[in-house]
Amino acid sequence: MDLLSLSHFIVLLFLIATALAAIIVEDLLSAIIIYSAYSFTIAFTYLIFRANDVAMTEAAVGAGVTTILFIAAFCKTKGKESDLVNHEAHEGHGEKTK
Amino acid sequence: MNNSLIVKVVSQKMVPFIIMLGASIILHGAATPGGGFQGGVVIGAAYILFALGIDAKTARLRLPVIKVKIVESAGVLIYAFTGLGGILLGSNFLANKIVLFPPQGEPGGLFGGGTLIPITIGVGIHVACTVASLYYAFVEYEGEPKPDKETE
Amino acid sequence: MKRSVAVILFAVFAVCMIVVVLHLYPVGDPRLPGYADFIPAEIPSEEIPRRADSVATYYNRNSARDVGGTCVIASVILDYRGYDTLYEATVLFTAVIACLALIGKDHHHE
Amino acid sequence: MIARFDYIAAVILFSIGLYALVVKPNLIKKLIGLNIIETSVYLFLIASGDVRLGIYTNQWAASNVIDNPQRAVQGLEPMINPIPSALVLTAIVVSVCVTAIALSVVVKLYQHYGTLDAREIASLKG
Repeated sequence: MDLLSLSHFIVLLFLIATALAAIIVEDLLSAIIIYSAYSFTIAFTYLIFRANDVAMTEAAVGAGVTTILFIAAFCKTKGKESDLVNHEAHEGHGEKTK
Repeated sequence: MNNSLIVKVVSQKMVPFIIMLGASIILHGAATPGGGFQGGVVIGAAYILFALGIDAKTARLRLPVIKVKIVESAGVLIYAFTGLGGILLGSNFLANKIVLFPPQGEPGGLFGGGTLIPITIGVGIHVACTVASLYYAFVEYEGEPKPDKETE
Repeated sequence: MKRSVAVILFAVFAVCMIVVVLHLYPVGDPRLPGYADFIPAEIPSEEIPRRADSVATYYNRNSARDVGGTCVIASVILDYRGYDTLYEATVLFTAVIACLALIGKDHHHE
Repeated sequence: MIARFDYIAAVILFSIGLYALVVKPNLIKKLIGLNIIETSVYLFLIASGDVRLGIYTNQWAASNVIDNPQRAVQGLEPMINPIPSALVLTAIVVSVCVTAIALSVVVKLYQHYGTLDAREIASLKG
């Protein structure tokens, strides 16, 4: 395995790690920012596959517009993370609506 | 909105350069990777940066919603009328290179693509105004009604 | 408990899909579907232009002559498939209209 | 296994996104999972459209006119399949539209019910 395919392998592992982190993290704003990092990483993966147009579109849209839309919706919904499983750990962080 | 001075000044000074980057991406859409959608998103992001740096109401005064909607419709109409030009010159809808609708240049040049350049400019205008409209719809909506406690 | 059951179920799902995926050609193989009828290596090179059956091969060879743009993908999405991009712009327009209708403020009655 | 690791990564990303879409109760988390599913499908298509054959070269160097396709098959001329790139470009735009409309529906649901939990929203009446 030469150096280029090794770096390709590492990028794919980082992609899976960011995707896992984006859905495991309880804080919603952190999840949205990690999703932005995931989107940028997958744009780099498209660049490895020589799809330059798709890489540009994904970097502009996924890391830019989609993140802005998610953060806007997060700010409008006041960011209640209501994953009920770890709710006791986040008791002091913010109270529920009802 | 009480942004710091650095954020306010830098976000205002960076806007023309970002718009020039987006225009470059749009105008070279037929020759290099990139095109109307990518450059349009970059220009819309420049507007979002402008609106985030200063007050949202001031940004809306600079670029009113009704003008955004008109220009957004005009972008799609540029595309459609470019296609209709093919019909007027005696060929199919969206015909290219047969009817020589704009004068052809060298392949790889800025105007080498025939109808590609007007179509790309139309799509770029449309997408830039679309991103600005989405920003209007999502961010700048104030005075929302509080969630009703007695809904259940 | 319920969450661990879900994790196991989706792990089984992933393993099944990986087993399917391992039967495909490897990444970068010219026998992949887009290039399935691309030129085999044993055909002499003077017969090659008659073998351009695949649409991807056609685009790669003839887009500069047909359209005039240097970028193949721009030629494909704006000229060969121009209706696609036109209605894609319509989809964007419809999405903006729907968002403004759902959560937008009415700017005409201020 | 190593040669097909791109497909395997796409499948794993699909499973992660589907897990988030089904199990997570938060609506914005569900939408993040939906976006992960979409990007995994794009990764699969792009990976199947790349014909690398040994060397990495830049696409827009000479990809428009292939003088000798025999050399392209042997990996001496750069080429990719333009069809998956064009399809994915269209699909990314549609995914942005889907995300925008879904987020506006989420905001509307929050204004009506006061919560983002899908189970609470399903248990509440009107």
